[in-house]
Amino acid sequence: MNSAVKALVPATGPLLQIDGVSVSFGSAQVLKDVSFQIAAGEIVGIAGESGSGKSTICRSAMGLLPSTAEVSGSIRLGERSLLTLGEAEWSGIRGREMGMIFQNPASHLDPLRRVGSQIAQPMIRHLGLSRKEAMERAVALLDDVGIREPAMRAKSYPHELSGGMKQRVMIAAAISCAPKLLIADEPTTALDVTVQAKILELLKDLNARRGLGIVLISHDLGVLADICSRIVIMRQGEIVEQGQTAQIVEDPRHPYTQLLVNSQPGRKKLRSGWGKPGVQEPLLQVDGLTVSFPVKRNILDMLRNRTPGRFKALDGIGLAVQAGETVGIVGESGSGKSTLARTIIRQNTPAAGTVRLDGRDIGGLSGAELSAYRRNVQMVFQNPYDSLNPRMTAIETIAEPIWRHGLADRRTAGEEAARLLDMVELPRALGERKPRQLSGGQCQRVGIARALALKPRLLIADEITSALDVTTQAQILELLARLQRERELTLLYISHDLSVVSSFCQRVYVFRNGRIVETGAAQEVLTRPREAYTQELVASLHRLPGGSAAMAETQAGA
Amino acid sequence: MQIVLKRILQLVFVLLGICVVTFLLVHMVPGDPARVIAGDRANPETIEAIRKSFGLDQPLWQQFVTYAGNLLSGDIGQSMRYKRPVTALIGQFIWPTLFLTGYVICLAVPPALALAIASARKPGGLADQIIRIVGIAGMAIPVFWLGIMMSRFFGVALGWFPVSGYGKTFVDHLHHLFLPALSTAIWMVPVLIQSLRAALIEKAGADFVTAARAQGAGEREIFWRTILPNAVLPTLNLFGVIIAFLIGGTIIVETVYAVPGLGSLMINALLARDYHVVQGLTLMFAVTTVGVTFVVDLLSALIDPRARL
Amino acid sequence: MSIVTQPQATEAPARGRLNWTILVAGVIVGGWIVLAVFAPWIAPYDPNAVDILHALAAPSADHWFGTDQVGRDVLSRVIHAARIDLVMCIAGVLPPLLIGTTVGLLSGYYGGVVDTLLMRLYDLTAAFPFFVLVLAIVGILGPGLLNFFIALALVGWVTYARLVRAEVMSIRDSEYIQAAQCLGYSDRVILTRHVMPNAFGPVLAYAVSDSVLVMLAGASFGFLGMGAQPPTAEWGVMISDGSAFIRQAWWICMFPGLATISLGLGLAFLGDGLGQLRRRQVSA
Amino acid sequence: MRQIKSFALAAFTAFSLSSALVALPAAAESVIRIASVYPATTLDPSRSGAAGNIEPFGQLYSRLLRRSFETGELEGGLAEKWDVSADGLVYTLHLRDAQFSDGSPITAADAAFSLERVRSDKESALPSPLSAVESITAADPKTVVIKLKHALAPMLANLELWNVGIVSKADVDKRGVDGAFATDPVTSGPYMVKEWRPGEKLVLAPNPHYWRKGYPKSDATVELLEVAEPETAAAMLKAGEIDVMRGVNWAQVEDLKSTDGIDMRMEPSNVVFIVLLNHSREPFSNLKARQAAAYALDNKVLTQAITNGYAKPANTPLPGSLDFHDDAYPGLVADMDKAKKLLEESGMAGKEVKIILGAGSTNQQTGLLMQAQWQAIGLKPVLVNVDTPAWWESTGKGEYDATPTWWMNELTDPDLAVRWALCGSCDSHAFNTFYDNKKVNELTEQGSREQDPKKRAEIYQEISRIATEEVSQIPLYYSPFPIAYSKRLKDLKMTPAMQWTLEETTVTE
Repeated sequence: MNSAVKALVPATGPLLQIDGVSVSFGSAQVLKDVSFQIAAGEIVGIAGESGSGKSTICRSAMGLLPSTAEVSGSIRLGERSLLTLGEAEWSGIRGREMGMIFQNPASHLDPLRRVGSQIAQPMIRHLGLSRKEAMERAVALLDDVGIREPAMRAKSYPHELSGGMKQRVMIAAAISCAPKLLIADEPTTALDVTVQAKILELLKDLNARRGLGIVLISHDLGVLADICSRIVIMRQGEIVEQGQTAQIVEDPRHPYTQLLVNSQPGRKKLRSGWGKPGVQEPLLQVDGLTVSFPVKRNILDMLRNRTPGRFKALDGIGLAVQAGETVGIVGESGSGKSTLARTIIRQNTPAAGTVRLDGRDIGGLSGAELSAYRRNVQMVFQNPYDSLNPRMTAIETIAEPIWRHGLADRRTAGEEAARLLDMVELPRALGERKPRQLSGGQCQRVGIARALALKPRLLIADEITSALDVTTQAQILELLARLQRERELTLLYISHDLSVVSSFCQRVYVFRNGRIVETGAAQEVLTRPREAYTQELVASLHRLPGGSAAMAETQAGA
Repeated sequence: MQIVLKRILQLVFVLLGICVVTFLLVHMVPGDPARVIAGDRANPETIEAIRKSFGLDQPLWQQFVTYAGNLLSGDIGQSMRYKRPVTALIGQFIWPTLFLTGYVICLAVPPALALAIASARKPGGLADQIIRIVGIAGMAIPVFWLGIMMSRFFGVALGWFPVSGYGKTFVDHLHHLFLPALSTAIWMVPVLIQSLRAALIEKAGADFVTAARAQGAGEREIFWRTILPNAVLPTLNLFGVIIAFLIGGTIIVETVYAVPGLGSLMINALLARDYHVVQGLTLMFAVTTVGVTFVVDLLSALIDPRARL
Repeated sequence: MSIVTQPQATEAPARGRLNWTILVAGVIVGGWIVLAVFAPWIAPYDPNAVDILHALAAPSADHWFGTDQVGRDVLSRVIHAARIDLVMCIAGVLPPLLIGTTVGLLSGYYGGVVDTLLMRLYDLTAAFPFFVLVLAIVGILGPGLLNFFIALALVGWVTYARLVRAEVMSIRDSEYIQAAQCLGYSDRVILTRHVMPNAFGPVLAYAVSDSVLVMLAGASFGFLGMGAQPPTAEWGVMISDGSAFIRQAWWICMFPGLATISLGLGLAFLGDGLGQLRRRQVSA
Repeated sequence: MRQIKSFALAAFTAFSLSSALVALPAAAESVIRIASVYPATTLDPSRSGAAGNIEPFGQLYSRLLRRSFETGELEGGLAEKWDVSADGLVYTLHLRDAQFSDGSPITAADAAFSLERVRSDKESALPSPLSAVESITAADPKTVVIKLKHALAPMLANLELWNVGIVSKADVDKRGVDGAFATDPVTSGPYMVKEWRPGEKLVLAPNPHYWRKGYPKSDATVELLEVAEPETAAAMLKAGEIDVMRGVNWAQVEDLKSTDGIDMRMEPSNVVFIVLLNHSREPFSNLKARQAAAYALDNKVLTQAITNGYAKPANTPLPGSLDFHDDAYPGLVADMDKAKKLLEESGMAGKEVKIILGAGSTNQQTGLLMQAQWQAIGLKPVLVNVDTPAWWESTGKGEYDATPTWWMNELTDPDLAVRWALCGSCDSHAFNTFYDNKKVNELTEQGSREQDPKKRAEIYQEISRIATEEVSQIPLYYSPFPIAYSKRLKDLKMTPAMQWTLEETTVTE
């Protein structure tokens, strides 16, 4: 705590004051002496990576920790001390004076009840409204949080709404009783970037219109910097630094804050690619590629002998990747970017069009030729844990492709696997561990080592960092860039995050609904987007001020 | 609409399969219904004459064609032994079985609910441990052994309950069927508890429960309005399976307690090789199973909007 | 035998309870295995030695559990019966498990016609009253344990197939299977090395709880005269034979019943413990 | 979570409430309830000879002659008197005035029709009693004339059998065979059908038109209940839910004897328990092997063990209560050494013997003892459980080696018994043993035609001796019917021909 921070607190006294709070589960201490406060009408951000305790502190402020948690210190809402409250008193405060929204809106709404009634429920409970009045207000609130046709939507069930709409419903329910404080725990993490921007816009708007104090928790410093007046940085259960947004972002004092700031995607231009751009034959050539999936035929259709149309995941895609290039594919969920990856590794069969490697159509490969193709093209997957067989050790996983492809006997393959561990900067001792004993970043390194075991020429990376913390993400990207140079890889990098793609790749394709919207040099697309959709994507980026010159230019453009 | 059509299609397929399989199975079992009908001292000519009168002398496929033709016209056949329509026999024997099934449900569901709730309140607590062990013990007891022991103890030694039959009035039914219903319920309760307890614990930790709490809902309200409805769904499906199983699976308990229900009818018909009765009963059980599943689907759809199409 | 609930991977069990459960299960099941293996040395009498002059003798120092209707020692028969009943648990579960797992693997991984056919077959078997089906099959093949197992396998594999199929379908789409396909492994390798080991956990837990039901079903069929044939000692048969004499000789029924319950308990605890062990591994 | 607790409490209360529904008094009305393991399956007397049908047939249909319940002698039934021609070939029976349950008169046409159905209908279950008949005619409405192909000593007795009960020709003509006997047949006996719930119970009500005026003595309805388990039946009897338990297990006898209000009786019967041997295949196609098997079974010990001494060890394969039976004949006296020696000589030692066992504890017990004894002399016995239809299938096709079973003769005259159990040229294959001795076959025909009782006695004793020594079947014991009655019934018993004396019975409340 420094005096500068204290001075920021208005004279009327803080809305929420957290003093020396520690939380432990049995012998494990998850929060150590955490203190911060929030004034009425303020937006305070809490940033930190997984395990930093940022969610725990908010949940202790809401009294939502499991009963096994031991909490010490003091949390005060206005004049009231919260930690000593009984169950009934808590119920009177939650939803009435403090509201909370969560990361995954889909799982936080009761699937069995209409959203209107879920919004109305807190008002019936806290404000004593009749059911009818509460429903009327619920419709008004839905309108308020930007849902069109609110009267009709109020009768919908959660599964009938999109992710963004669900989060808006959560917000409507949380602010229904006009609380003074809203705690938002990673409210946009599960959403597409363009939706994320709109939700943040809504929060800002509510803050301005209603004077709603907001605690915004996020792993994304960029998001916080965009809308918070102050930021609290947490690591391993402790606050390492807090201060005004500008100070944290532009002049981080604590080394960890500095690391965090520098790890933000796009902060650092990575040097990737090694080939000479020019007129040579492309390594990978995709032409007019269309991939479609059958829409499930229901019995009514069957009876009427009607075949429903096929859903086109990819619709006439054409792209080319030169040897040594790093090409990025950007798009939101459902854009078809993963379908492309799966088609290249022959898990989807194209309805039309071709994929060619070195000019050869891969569609007809089989036997030895297919094996050779497998050795040339490899892929790293999104989910670090799910992409490794939970029953095999790291070294087994890495060695398996080597001996299965007959490149070495099993013993030699093991030695080679150990060398690959070195290469992805994992201690050899970790080789004996199974995935669940490794961290996410470590798993992803194992995944990379496995993909590289066959010495491929083309490596497809499908959202390989989206499940990782920013600092880990930065490390993995650096590793990838180094490996690309060392092993002369051509990279097809797939991500939803335009800033990562543009900082890491040389060329970018922007995907939407199975089509390519825009393509061009990475910097070009980021700084001067031509298409409306790309412009929207770029506008949705939350970037830290400062950074490279190019970034500054982007900021100005947005 | 979707569900209805799907179930009807399923029913058609299942019925067709059941018809063929039952027909073959029943006719392949050694033993001759004519012998059972005519009695021990009948001579071979008599037996042959009886076989002929039932068409049993025809080739199997021809018998099946006749049988299938009758089925299509809605006739599930006539008991060879009693010379009565199978439907009449089912009409006679179905009531004790239905009553027993309903009774079992009444005996099993309230304690299952109560115990599952008590158990899920504090997973791993003392109550939970005891309920779990007693439950597992309940599942490990062979129903027929329990039946024998209970009828000896409560029926014979203490004389509290009749050891057989069905009785005449409603109260009589309750009284006569108490032991059979109890022996079945003892096995059924733990199965329900296990399922409901797991679902309750799972749903109690669900995100939407946290959300409800964050909106200020009290624990009672959360339990009754949020956790329970969500937890009931998987148990409802299991419940459907059990009901179907009960209606078709009362053979042992009805044998032990001499309840004149469908299980007894089935055993008697099997022992007498009364082909049409066995086939008709099996068909009826199959239709019941599909029907119960259908009702469960409808109920699920009533509770869960996601199950509606 | 589709009535057993699939334990859901939700709760985080307390360690103490798990050890306790597995310990009890181990002691009971292990105890029965020891009794079964060393039955000829442990049992005081020949289980089939008829002594008609001492029929229906009450429990005494000579015959701890009394004698049955033809004078055989009930204790010796209960001990020897453990052999049959334990074999029943294994032989009644293993074939359906093997068949079902294979079919479930193939149908879950490849889908298509086989899969559709399997699901219809499942509908059919599920709609068939279990006892009627097994009774009819045993009736055709003739009574006896072997035929009982055949009938059980014919009926039981479908449940395993369905269970494995569901697991495989969720595993099939996981990224490590995609990775294995991308690495060019053959389907056989993927199925046996990558899919199967990960799909097997729930199957194993189910198999153990299934073995309880199989044992009870075996005893029930013994009770109906269609299981083990005389003079083989089997608990269900003993209960059935003894039930005619229960008024004079409760011990003939009582002890095999208690034996059945204790083995059933042991197996049920084992299934419970295994299920929790798996859940812990998943949640860890 | 208080409300959860109270909910749990409520549930438990409901649970324990329902368990508080303990014994309620049964409604007292005038009903005689008889429990039997044997099911009634048809009401047509010509169509079945199964035990569960024989009992009600006697109550529903009077025959031309009847047997006195007191003396057991033949006396007038629907026929008041009769004449037999000197050559024994023509029987003329004069009917009395009697009515069917629907009030219509019973005529000679009805009688002739009924007998003819039994004799010549293809589906007649037991035509053999009338096999010697050449023609049956109604000479006038009151006179029936039966002509025989040859003289038959037991002819009059055969006219008392349960299956030659008189049914209404008019009704069968009107409703057809299936219709007439489906649910409410027109009856000529003391009772008529009130309700039939197949597989559950047959309810009989007194027939107001019954020709024996004043009978049935009691106006109580009679329920013939089907109860499969003797244990269940015994418990019902003790609880007062039934009045008569047919087929008491030997093991239950002592207990029922010592129960207040229950009269446990051993009714004389024409029953014999035997072991069938299959003469059509090895090992028992061999005479010495059969003898060895017989010598190995000590039926004195076995009878004591299984029936607690309530039955009498058998000395021949025929029921001991039959006329001309020689009680002094020693039969084969058990001797293990002799058995071993005989088996050795037969060359059948070590042969597998398939013993099939029908349901029931007695069969199971007997099977176990047979197995133990035969194992001891060097055979390899294997036990297989089968249900009743499968038992008939196996024995009928000769797919077995040995099986314990029982049978009874309806009459004390030995003719039908020999035809059933020993005659190889009759339909029965000597009760599916495929025993076929020419001498026995010849003697069978001789015995039925012989009118002189003394000569008949010699013939039947010779048949018995031959069959016993050649071990057609292994005789076990002569069993009475063990029946337990509630003491509220007076004058109810079962005759050796398996007929209840219900018309004589009175109920004391």
